[in-house]
Amino acid sequence: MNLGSSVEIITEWDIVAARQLGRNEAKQVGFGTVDQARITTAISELARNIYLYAGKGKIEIERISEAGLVGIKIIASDEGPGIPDLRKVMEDGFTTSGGLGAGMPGVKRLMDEFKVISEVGEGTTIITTKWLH
Amino acid sequence: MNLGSSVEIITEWDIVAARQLGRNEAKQVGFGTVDQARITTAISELARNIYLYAGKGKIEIERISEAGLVGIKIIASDEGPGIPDLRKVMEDGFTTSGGLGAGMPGVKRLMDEFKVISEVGEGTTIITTKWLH
Amino acid sequence: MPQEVTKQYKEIMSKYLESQSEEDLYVGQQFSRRFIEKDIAPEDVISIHKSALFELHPNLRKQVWDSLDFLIEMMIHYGLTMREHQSLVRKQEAIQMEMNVATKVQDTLLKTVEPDAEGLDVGWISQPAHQMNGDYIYFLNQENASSVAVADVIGKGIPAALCMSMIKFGMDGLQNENSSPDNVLGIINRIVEKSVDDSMFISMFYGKYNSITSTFSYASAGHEPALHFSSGTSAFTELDARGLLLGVKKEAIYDEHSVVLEEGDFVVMMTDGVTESRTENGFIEMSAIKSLLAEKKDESAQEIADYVYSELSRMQDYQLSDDFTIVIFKKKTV
Amino acid sequence: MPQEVTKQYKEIMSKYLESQSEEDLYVGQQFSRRFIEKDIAPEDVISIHKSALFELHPNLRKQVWDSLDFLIEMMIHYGLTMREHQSLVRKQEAIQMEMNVATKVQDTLLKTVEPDAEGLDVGWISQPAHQMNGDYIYFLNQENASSVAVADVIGKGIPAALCMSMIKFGMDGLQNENSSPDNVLGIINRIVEKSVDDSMFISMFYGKYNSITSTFSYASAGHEPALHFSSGTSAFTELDARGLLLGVKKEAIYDEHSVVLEEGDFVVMMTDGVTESRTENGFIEMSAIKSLLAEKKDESAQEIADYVYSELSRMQDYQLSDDFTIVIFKKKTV
Ligand SMILES: [Mn+2]
Ligand SMILES: [Mn+2]
Ligand SMILES: [Mn+2]
Ligand SMILES: [Mn+2]
Repeated sequence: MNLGSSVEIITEWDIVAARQLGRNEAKQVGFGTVDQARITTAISELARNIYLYAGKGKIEIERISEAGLVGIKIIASDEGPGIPDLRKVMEDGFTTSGGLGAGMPGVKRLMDEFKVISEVGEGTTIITTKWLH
Repeated sequence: MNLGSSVEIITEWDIVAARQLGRNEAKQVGFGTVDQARITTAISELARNIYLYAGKGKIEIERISEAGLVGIKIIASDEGPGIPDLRKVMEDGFTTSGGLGAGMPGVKRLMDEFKVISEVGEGTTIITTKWLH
Repeated sequence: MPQEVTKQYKEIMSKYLESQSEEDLYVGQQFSRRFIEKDIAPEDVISIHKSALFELHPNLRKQVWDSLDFLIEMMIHYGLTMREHQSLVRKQEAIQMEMNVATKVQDTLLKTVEPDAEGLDVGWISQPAHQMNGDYIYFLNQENASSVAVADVIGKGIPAALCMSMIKFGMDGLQNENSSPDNVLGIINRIVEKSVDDSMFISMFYGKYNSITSTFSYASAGHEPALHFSSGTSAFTELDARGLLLGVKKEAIYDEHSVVLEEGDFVVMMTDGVTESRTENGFIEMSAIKSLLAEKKDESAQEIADYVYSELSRMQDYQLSDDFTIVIFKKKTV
Repeated sequence: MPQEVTKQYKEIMSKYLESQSEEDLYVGQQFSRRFIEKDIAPEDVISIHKSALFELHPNLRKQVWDSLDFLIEMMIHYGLTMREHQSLVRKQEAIQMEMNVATKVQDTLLKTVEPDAEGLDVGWISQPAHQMNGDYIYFLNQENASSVAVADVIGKGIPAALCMSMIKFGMDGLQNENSSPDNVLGIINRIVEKSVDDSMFISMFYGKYNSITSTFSYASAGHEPALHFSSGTSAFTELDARGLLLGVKKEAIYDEHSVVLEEGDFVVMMTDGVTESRTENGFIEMSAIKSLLAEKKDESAQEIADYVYSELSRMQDYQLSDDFTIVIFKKKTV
């Protein structure tokens, strides 16, 4: 099963569109109000990073199911400058320093699974999943 | 000017009485709802420490004014075991370890001024003040 | 609380109450980040919320206002946690700065000079898993002989730094002495044994290249075996020698062995951070490491070392689980 | 969120909405601490609050529920801050454990043996302002001579520990050599100068007591002067000697002076943590320190040291602003 759709992120308005899509999908999957807000916030952070640091990119949202569990998967991708030091970006406290990858530990905390693939000069893809418990 | 009154702390009920007294006084002084809650919480922590670790003691609450400022002063005193290592008790993170002096950094944060005098075997006195800004 | 904040909060919430639009939530959430930056506690947020709601809808039932007062009370300890957090963040920043200074001092204090021996090409890399490195390389340069000690010291941070300084100052004292590997390990072992308690162990490999005889002699204190690549057979041989970890026993004896290097031969000394590289699917096989080395057999010692590091680090998703050190002694082809 | 939590929250809040009593707020606040212990985020609290209020008063106006949804959104970043806090607390605990190990290792590795010279009574105390001590005492024991180096090393933590190890291993090498104070400082200065960069300074006082001649000879590398108490005149004399801080200049020269100790005389060597003790009202006067020393002139060297520490520490409200070290050499009365 693989339902979902995507939003191109170019303007700040697109962040709101991605949030709206994410919240709707999360509600469809059956997440409660607080988890809807968490998923939406994660999307918001990812979309803002694209908007602020890569210029443009895409947020894809999929409803997923696996081994009897349902959940939501977010794929954020851009062809921006990439992240030179992934080890650093995932550290706590880096959040405050702004710049590319800001708030990544936050997104990781809001969701259940988190994976980032990045190549300098090529772009970044972040895949993050939350399961309905 | 020096208005105030005091509550003996022997049972858990007395903690509530001290809180009530503190909240009333704080309201009289002119503190807003949130600061009333903060002052009350500080009193609550101090009274609980007396109740839990010293057995009995006293909370005195005074309205104070100085150099055109008004505020509230709380004096918590007991003749309990005293605090062997004051340096440690005032450190953050010690909060979680429970025991005598637990939550002291919290009380300090809720109020503006904080002073502790303690002698092992003699007891402890804590004087803490909050000014209306 | 500044009036301005309540006013803005009221405006944003008022819009949301009219439309329930995602846009208002986005604006509100961005606004809430500024609250955090300005140290506005969660109980203050509830209070601002209450004021704003009251200005917008003064006629809501009394329970609404009372319930918000109750909520303020519930939030006080959350506010304390947040303020404790800010103090911890500052502490952490101070520690970070201290660590940066420490790393710099350690680099200066424990620095060692790469040998420049006739006919020998030396390459090395040493990467910490976290900020401070617990692996240590010390080069000893004497006439016609280039030696290296590769050590993995116990723990990290200060204990590790102290162990390294012990090795460094011990080795410094050897400049004009007999530097045969078994003798060196014996001397360092006695210094370590004397200075540290029983819980502290250091593994060390000591290799010495004699540029007149082209002989590589070595001894090991419980360290990873080195690898000898023979350019003639294109095969690897393990170079291991019996010997206890440093600091265990005062009178420990270290075996010494040696091998003659032919042109294009190289010896790879490593710490267990290399041989025990781990991926999600388990340890990386020794054969894989040998393949990487062999691929670059015709490059310089430094290029071989750099290549092995970059490949193994990639295979581990850039997350080293242990400090990673390689030293390569390669006999130049003339 | 467990149903049970919402149920209890509802009950407590329901009571509060009926009576607005302080008792209910107290119970509620105690309950909120358990929330924090159970990692319940502030946005969860708002959600619990909303459910409880809905169950109690389902007919409140729509704006109430919408405004609480808005509030949940406002709290998400507070929740993140709180979770980041928990991770920092764990980090901090790990660092604390590491520091405890480090302190232990440092103590073992840098330990020094108190001299036991004929006719000499030695007392000392060294207290760190924070966990790791940046002051260092090293005793050197030779036949008929007891020496001590009192050093204040730059910084703290790892840089300090490394500086100390430099001093220690440097001094260890002096066991059988000429230990005259000017010579010792000259040797240590060269080691330090070679090993550290220009930004690192160490101050050191070196004192040597010859038990045959009862002579105390000394040299100083930019360190606090020592005090000589004469039992004959009951007066103090400063013992100072010209010399640069260690590590500044390779060929620094250190002056050496000496004084003969009479029975009951004592020499007090200190770091600036003693002489620059600060209270709310400014520095503690040197005369006050001399008075404290004089008060205990007839006690053992250790008792004098302990007394000065306990008094100065009390005057500073138990908050040392710098590491505090005193070493006393007292000529025994026979
Ligand atoms: Mn290690
Ligand atoms: Mn290792
Ligand atoms: Mn110092
Ligand atoms: Mn000092």
